[in-house]
Amino acid sequence: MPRIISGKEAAAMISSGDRIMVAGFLVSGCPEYLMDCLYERDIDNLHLIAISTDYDDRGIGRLISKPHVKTLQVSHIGTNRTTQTRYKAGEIDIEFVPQGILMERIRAAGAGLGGIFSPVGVGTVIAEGKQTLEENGRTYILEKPIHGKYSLIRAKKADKLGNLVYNKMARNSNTVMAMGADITIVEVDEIVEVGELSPEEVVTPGIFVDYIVKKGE
Amino acid sequence: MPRIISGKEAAAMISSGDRIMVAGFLVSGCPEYLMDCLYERDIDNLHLIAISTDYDDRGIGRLISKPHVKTLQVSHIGTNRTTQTRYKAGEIDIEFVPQGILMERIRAAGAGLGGIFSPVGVGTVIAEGKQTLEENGRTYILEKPIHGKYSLIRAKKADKLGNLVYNKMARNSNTVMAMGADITIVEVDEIVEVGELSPEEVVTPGIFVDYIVKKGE
Amino acid sequence: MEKDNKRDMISRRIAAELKDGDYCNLGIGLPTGVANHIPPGITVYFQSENGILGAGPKPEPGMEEADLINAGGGPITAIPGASYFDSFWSFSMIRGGHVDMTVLGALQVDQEGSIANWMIPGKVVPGIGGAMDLVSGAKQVVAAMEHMDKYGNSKIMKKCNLPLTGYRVLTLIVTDMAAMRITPEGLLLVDLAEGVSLDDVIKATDADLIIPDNVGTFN
Amino acid sequence: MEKDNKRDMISRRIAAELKDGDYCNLGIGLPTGVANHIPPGITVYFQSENGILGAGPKPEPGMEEADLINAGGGPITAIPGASYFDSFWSFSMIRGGHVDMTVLGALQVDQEGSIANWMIPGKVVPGIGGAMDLVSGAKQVVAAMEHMDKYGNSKIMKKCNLPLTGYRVLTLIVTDMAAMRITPEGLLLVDLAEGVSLDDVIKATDADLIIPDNVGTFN
Repeated sequence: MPRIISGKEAAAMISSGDRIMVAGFLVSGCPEYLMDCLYERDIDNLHLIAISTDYDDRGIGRLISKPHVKTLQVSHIGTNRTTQTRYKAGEIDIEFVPQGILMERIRAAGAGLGGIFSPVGVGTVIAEGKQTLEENGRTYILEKPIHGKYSLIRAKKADKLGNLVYNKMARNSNTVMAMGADITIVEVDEIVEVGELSPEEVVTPGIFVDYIVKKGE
Repeated sequence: MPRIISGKEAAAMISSGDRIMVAGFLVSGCPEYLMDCLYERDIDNLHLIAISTDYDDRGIGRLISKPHVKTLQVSHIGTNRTTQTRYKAGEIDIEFVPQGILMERIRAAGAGLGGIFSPVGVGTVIAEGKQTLEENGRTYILEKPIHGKYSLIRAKKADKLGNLVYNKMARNSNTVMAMGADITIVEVDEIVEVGELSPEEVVTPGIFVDYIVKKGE
Repeated sequence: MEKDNKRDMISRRIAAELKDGDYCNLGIGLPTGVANHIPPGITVYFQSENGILGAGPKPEPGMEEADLINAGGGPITAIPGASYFDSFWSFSMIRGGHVDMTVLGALQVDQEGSIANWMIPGKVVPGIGGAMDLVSGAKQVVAAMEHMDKYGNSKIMKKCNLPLTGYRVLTLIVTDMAAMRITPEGLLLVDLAEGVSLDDVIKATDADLIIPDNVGTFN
Repeated sequence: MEKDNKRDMISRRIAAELKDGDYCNLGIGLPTGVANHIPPGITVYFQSENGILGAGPKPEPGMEEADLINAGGGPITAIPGASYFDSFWSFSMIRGGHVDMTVLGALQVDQEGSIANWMIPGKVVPGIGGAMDLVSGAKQVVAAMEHMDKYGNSKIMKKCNLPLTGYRVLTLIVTDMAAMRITPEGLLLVDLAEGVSLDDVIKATDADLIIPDNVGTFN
C-alpha cells in the first residue's frame, strides 16, 4: 500500500548516482511537479531513463540544464537543444534505444525476464555487439532489461491503494516504468478514496505504486 | 476494419490441420457460441492453443470429445477429464506451457519478437533442450513465439471498428490472442456503433480484430 | 486432530507471515484457507493470476458471476479498490517480484527448496497452470501441505523424485507437524505444531533438518 | 515547382497506395501531408506511436490538449472509434505487423531498401524515436523525401553512408521526381513525377535503377 508524501519528500529520496526513470512523451504523462522538486535538489551523476528529454524548459528538460544527469538511456533528444549541446560537448553519455525497445526492456525488468529477442535495428549500430538469434529467416538481437531504482510517473487520479487512471494519451510509458523500478512515485492531480475507481477502469494497478504525490503539494 | 459475420461463417473458415487459439480461463472469456459452431464442423487434426481445456461439457471442453483436436499447447487440463483420458491414451499430444509463459509466447508472436528469456521452469522438464542465458546469477531459458492462424476470442461489446471491452475478469487471454494470430474472430454480446465506446475504455484496439460474431447469430 | 483443524492451523501459521499491505496469491485447495486467518489489524490484498488484485471472499449464494472467479474457477467477489487486468500483466506482476507471497499445495518438497505439485507420471496430469510462474517470481514462496502422504511416507524429502514445479524456489514449508524455512545452510526447523514432538517430526521427515536451540510452536 | 506543391504531390502518390480500412502511421514532417490526400471513398485510420489509433486532424485553435498529441508533439484530435493505449502496446502493434503502412522522411535511402534518418555524425543527433521500430514492423515501409539534397546530391544511393535507421526495410520510395519500389531484383522505377523525364531521374539517382517498359506518372 502506497504512502502519500509531498513532492519535496519524494525528491529528497533520490541521491546522487541513482538510476531514475521518468515517464512521459513530450511532457504528456510527465510528472512535471516532481521534476520541479528534483530540479531544486543539489545532486549529480544521475542515470536517467526516459523516452525523450522533452523541451529545454519543460518536462524532463530543465534537469538537463543542471549537472544532475550524467548518463541517459533515451530514444529521442531532438526537441531539447541543451541535451544535444551537452552530448556533443561530451558532458552527457547517451545510449540511444529505439522507443518501442525501450518500453520492452523496461517491461522485461518489471516482469522478471532475462531479455527479449528483438527485430529492431538489425543491421544498424543498435545491433553492434549484441547476441543474435536466427529464426524463420529473420535475425533478432538480444535486448537486456533496463531497471531503475526510482520511477517518477504521472497519472490523473490515484486511489489510496495506488490504482491509477490517466487523461487521454498520457498513459504512454507510465505503466511499464511503474513496474520496472524498485520504488515508484506517482504525481497525480487528484487522490480519491478506495472504491471510487471501478476495477475495470484502472490502467495501472496499485501494486506497482509505492508513493503518491499530489501535484503542487 | 472487421466484417460482421455469423457464427457458422466463422466456423466454416477453419479447416482441418489449422492452428487455432481459443481465449478464456475456465470458460470466463471463452467464445462459447463459436465453440458450439465449431463443434458442428466435420474437421480434424486441429492444433489448439489455450490456457486450459475448460470443463468436459463447457467452453473449449466439448471440442476435445470429438476427433477435432490432435495437438494442444496448454497450461492446464485438470478440470477436463476427457482431455486427460485422451492424453493418456495417446490420442492427443500435449505441450504443457506455464500459464504466464503461454501469454508471453503468444504476445511475442503478436509483437514481432523472436523469443524471450524466461526464468520460469528452470531446473524442470520445461527447460529441457532450451537455450539458456546466465545473467546476474540467474538462469533464463529461451521461449519461442507461439503463433496461430486463427484466434477465437470473446468480449462483452465491440464497436464496428472492432474495439473491444470486457466484463469484469473476462479479458484474461483475449488481447494477446487477438494479436498472436493471422485472423482474429471475436464473439460478443453486443455490437455498437463507432463512437459509442470512449477511447479510454477500449481494452483491445480494433486493429487486432478481423471478424465480429454476435453471440447466437 | 481433525483434518479441518489441521488445515486451519497450517493456514494460521502461514497468515502470521503476512504484513500490512502485502499482496498475496493463494493456490487452490489448502492454501485458500490462509485468507480466513489474516491477523487482526492488517490488510492483505489477494491476487488471483487470472486477473484480479483485491479478490474478496465467496459471494452470497445466488450472487456468483461467471466472470469473477479464482484460479480454481470458484466464485469470488471484488473488494473496494480491486482492479482487473489481463493474464499477460497478471503474470508480469507475478514473475517481476511484485507479489509478496504465494502459497501453494505440494505433492513433495525437498530440503533444497524444490517443489513438485503438477503431475504424477502415469497417473494424474492436471498440468502446470500458473504454478511455475508463481514459484519463480513471488518474494516469499510457501508450501502448505500435510507432512506425510496417506501411506505414511514423508513428503519432505532430501530430493524430490516427482517432476518439479520449481527448482530451489521455496522459502517456507508449513505442514500439520512443523514450519521449516529454506536457508542457505539447509532446511531449518522453525516451529513445531502443538502436541508434536521434535522426535515425531524427525521420524516423519526424510530431509535433513537443521534443529536450532530454540524451536517455537504454533497451533 | 513550389515546395508545397512538391510535398502535396509526394503525399498524394503515397496516399494512392492506401486501401479502405488500412491502419497507417505517419512520421513527422513531410509524411504528415499524406493524411490530407486520402482518396475519396476510403477510410484510413491513423496510428500515432505514442498511443492512439484513430488520430484526427489538428483541433480548432484554442482546443489543443496537452495529452492529445502526435509523435512530433503537435496537437491532434481523436476521431470517433479512436482508442488510447500505452506505448508498450503501441509498439507491439507496430512491430507485430499489424500496421499496414508507415511513412517516414529520410536523409538517404538506397537500392537495397535501407534508410538513414536519425543522425548525421558530428552534426545533428536527434535520436531514433520510434522510427527503428516502425521500419522493422509495418507491412509497407515508405520513404517520403526529396530526390536530391540542397547541394544537388542524390539522396537515392547505391548504399547509404549515414548510420542506418533500417537495413533493407523499405518497400517504396516516393520523391519529387519518382516513385520507386524495392524488389528482390533491385530498385524498380514505377512512376515519374509529371514534367520529369526519365533522363532527369537517372541523372539525379546514384542508385542502379531498373527501368521497365512501362513507367507511369503522378502529379
